[in-house]
Amino acid sequence: MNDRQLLTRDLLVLFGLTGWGLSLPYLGSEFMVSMGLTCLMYVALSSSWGLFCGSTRYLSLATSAFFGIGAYTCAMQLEQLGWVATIALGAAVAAGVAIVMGAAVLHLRGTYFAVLTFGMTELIRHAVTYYEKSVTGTVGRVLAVVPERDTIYLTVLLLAVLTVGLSMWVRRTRLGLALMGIGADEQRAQTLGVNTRWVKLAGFAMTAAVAGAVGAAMSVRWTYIDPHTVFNPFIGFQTVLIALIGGAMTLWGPLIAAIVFSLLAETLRLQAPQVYMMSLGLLLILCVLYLPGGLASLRWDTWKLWRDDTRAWWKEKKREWTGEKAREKKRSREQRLV
Amino acid sequence: MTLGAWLELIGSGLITGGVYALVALGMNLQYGLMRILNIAHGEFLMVGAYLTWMAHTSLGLNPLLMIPVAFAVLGVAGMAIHFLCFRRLVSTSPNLDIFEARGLMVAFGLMFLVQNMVSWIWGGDLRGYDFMTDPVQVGGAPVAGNKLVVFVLALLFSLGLLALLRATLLGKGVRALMQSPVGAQLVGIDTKRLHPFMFGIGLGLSGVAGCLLSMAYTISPSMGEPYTVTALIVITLGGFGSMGGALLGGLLLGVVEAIGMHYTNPSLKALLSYIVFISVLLLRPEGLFTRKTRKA
Amino acid sequence: MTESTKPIASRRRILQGGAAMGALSFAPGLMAQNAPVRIGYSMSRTGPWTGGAQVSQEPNFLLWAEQQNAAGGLDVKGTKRRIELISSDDRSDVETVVRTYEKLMGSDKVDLVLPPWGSNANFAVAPLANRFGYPFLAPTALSRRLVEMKLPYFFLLLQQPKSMCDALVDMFKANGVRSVACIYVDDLFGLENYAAFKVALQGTGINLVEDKSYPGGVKDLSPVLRSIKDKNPDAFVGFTYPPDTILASRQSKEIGFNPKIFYASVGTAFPLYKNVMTPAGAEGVMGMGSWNAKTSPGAKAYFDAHVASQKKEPDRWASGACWAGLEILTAAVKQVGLDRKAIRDFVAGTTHKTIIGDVKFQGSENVGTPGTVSQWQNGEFEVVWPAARATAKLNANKPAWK
Amino acid sequence: MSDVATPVLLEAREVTVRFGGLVAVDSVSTAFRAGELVGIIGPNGAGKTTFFNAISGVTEPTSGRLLAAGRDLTGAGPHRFAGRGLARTFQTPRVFTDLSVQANIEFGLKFAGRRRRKWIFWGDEVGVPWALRDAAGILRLVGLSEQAALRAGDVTPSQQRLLEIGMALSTRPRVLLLDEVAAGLTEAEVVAMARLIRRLRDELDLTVVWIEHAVKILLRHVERVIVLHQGRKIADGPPREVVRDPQVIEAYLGDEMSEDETVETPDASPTGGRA
Repeated sequence: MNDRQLLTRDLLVLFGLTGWGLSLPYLGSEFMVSMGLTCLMYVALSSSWGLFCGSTRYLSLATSAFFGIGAYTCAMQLEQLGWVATIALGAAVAAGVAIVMGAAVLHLRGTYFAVLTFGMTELIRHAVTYYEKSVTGTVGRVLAVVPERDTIYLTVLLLAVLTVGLSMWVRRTRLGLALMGIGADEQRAQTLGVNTRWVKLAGFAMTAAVAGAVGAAMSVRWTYIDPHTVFNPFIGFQTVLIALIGGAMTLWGPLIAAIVFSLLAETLRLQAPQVYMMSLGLLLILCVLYLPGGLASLRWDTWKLWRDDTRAWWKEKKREWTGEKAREKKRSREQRLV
Repeated sequence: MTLGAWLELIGSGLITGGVYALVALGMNLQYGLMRILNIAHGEFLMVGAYLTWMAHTSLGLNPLLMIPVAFAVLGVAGMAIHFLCFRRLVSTSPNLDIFEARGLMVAFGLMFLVQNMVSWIWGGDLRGYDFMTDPVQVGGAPVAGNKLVVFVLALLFSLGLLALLRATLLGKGVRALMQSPVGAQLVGIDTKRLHPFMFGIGLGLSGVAGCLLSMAYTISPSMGEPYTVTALIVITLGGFGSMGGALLGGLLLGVVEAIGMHYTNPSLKALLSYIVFISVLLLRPEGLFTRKTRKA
Repeated sequence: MTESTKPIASRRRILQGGAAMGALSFAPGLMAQNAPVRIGYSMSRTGPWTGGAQVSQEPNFLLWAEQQNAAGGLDVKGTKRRIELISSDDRSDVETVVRTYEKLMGSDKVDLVLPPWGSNANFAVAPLANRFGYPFLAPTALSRRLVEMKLPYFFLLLQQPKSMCDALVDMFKANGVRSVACIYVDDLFGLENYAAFKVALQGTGINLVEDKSYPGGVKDLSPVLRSIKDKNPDAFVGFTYPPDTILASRQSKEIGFNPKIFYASVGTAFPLYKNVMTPAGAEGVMGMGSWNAKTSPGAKAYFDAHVASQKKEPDRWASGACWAGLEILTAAVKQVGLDRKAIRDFVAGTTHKTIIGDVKFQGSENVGTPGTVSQWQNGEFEVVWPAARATAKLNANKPAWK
Repeated sequence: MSDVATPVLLEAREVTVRFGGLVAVDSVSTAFRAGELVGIIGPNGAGKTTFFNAISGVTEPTSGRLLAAGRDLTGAGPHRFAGRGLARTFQTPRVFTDLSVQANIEFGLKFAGRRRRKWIFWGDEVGVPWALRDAAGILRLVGLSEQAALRAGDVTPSQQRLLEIGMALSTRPRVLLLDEVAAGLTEAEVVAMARLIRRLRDELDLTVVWIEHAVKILLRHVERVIVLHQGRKIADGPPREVVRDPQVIEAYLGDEMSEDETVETPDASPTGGRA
């Protein structure tokens, strides 16, 4: 497939999925909608995570920070500003924080970056707690006036579609190319004229804006928010997990993984809640070990490859156990002596 | 404040610091030596705590007896985990950066796996038991007996590990490995054997920490994460892979927190430790106590 | 010991109940309505809320269903119908709680719902339950603001901060306390109680010598306790969570901080406290508690049944409220059937007799149960204040830690 | 040395690079003029690559100044150097292995090589030479047209080296900095490489600065050579004069001026992202 065909295909898939998403509130049950909502939330979060962190290989654990910032913005401003403006503001504030945070930490790579973003998230959480406690005099906030459920659903759907669309668009622009270049060899990209600093900041801010908007949209479902729930690091962890298992470098990987996980979560949660989380962990480990490209990189060839690998390994083991190998070694040594 | 009160305050900070140092030991070894940032560290610590709690409440064993048991059980588990996960990672990762990132992800998976396995086996209740909580007078200041044990053992383990790494042949190999994995291979150090072994020791140490902490604190399946974070902060302060640094870092953090808490607000404490953590990472990523030797 | 098997065990228990039900259904009067009453809830079985949820809430739900089913089922306006509990884990995650209740009330259309654990979850579900018109009797939600939301279907069983703190301060006044130090956790629970406590202290002449907040999950409180010890207050008050309650107690013992009154909560009412601190160590410690087996014959029966069925003691505060809520629900269903509007009106308009005494709602708030103070005495968490509720005499001079 | 009229494109003034206690480059000053073909040689650990990293913006000098066409670029990021027409290659080819050969070239064209359309005229002062007008042209120039669609990770190492040069050209540079492009090549390939380099200079009018460990090849092709020793510049002039310089001979005594192809241990790791 050439470039244009690929684009058409992606657009068609996105269009079809959007249609499904739109019809859900009319066709599906109450429960389907709320499940769809969680699913869409993770589609948006992990797709946007993949957009920056996937292509540049900067492992950010700060998603929950931006999510929480969005949620708090919403809690503070919803009554004054109205729904759309609040979400936009949530995105803007999160992006702003991301730029400040990024300026401080984006020169560090790898584990340092991951650890720092995690530390920053905790710092923001504690700072918000402290601020609320000492200035506002309370910790949580109650969102008394909230929009209809369908409004929330459609908003999150729109955000998810926008995120996937954004991800598609960025991949076709210089920005996407630059992000990819940074992931492959940051210094080489620099010497080819990429202003990596700005590119990284822009990518990071984009990721944050989506997370902020999603946080703002989701917080109203909870009526009451406090730093502990909205800055919950597990929101970030889960996002990373889903993106990586799906394939953070790919466009559709995070989406596929988010859907798989929502289904898995609902079916397993009722029977054996711990098993769900355990399988999440196990899947991640298996993915990292045997499928570094994620679920989206799964092809028929992959199965074949695994099969061949296992066979070869088995053969080798058999040779070892039957003593064939030792004999061979001995033989070759004797030959050398001769 | 009187001098006595000051000493008492610093003493309590030192003891908490000892706990921090103990918590950081295993993680430090794993990251410093093998570049595996074991995010699941706190979870393994929790396993140690649960084993001890179970042995104490249902079998009536003395928790102190459980120290070697916890070490052995988790040590073996660690070697198994290394064999199953990290061995393959080492061979398939194209470079150290990618290995680190993937190792981190595997550890993430382990975190989810272990935490929920424990909650599956033992349930989510808060647990605890009473052991050596009577205060002991140390230089006029009362200190809980179990905390004192924790502190003394933290010191012993840190210093022991330090001595082991400095003085023995094994230590030479390990240190060579820390400084340059390739170089170590070149001079004939068998990384294939040493890696799983050291990973096992790392986990064993977290088991010991868990065992000791279960005497002083309540335990639950979700207790792990804060300890992981503490360990991270401590090894950042001390410099990744430096045993002495971690000990000093832990003690320093304990004292600073105690004094900070006394003068300001305990609520600020969390904020304070994260600020310290982040500024150290940004300004002195090689740790507070290591001399600045940036290699060309 | 093996909590994990509980969901499975409970299912088994329900099945057994079902079998018993099957046997009973030969009785002609009960044949009429065979369909079970479906009651749904979500509960934390994993994650940080598990500790509280599995002590004060879920065991009661299970025990209740077991008891009702053993008696032939829930009495719905004279017809006995088996209870079928539909429950799932919420992973201590608010979004999952919301989703579960949307499923229960919106898709599954269960007959009744029981509340989730904790203020956060209840905050999220309360408006939802109100929208769907499900009466909601929450035993573990504690916030003035939940009351202020004025949701007609929502009822709070636990005494709210104001009544608890008023009772505490009354007790202080009656026992000549001149000075008090307070620590509180940095969240809704801590802050609201602290605020109510300060209001209650106004005009009493009791001097608040120290007040400090701390973040949840703190590992060391001794510096704070030391500075409080230096100020030597008559009473110590901690609005703390279970791990911190135990930490504060242990560290007070460690540094030899022995005020006349040592009050801490949540967690003092848990059997865990006694197990961890040992009965001798817990002696004289006070906390939020509102009942024990001596409170009423009903309470005794409940206590014994809980121990027999769940293999652990209920806590002496929220468990009682939780059970009271279930009693109210049982009575309501008996009276008006499963019409949820009628249940709501019944709950709102009646003074209920429960194991924790009379419960009466004004808006969402339970105004029937007064604020109480309890104290560990000889291995039992006795209600000691107010006198009308007391199961034992107050000991206003706590012995030194043991 | 050179015609005063030809403009200086890149000038280093007392550039010093220090790593901790080690002085890798010690106060080196030099200038590169338009159209020059300059070689830089030096024994192992002389600081050649570090000097290169400094003048291409990869390593920030500890002190000293760098000027590109009169503008001060000291402390600027490598992308600014690339944007001002300074392109470089790396000792071990650093191509984007997952992209096609063609896409590797297009990368540079989209960043440092990007020009507004109206400037693309042959002979224009700030414009783009005909041979560099698109990816196909560059590929033809370096001789990789047939490999255009292959994955860059799948072509041979010597082809990767050519691609590396192609990538540098894709930034449409005025100064080309080549880091040991001939190392590890066969004799025939070395000759072809030297011819390519001369062509780049002659036809595209590029200034070429060429580091090579194998001194003899270099001396055969360059017009001016700079000798570094222990981080200091010890000679600068036409090859014939430089080889007679007693200081140079002494520096090379232990490290004979041979054509042996021993791999030079990198005297400075081209510092990863974290530093």
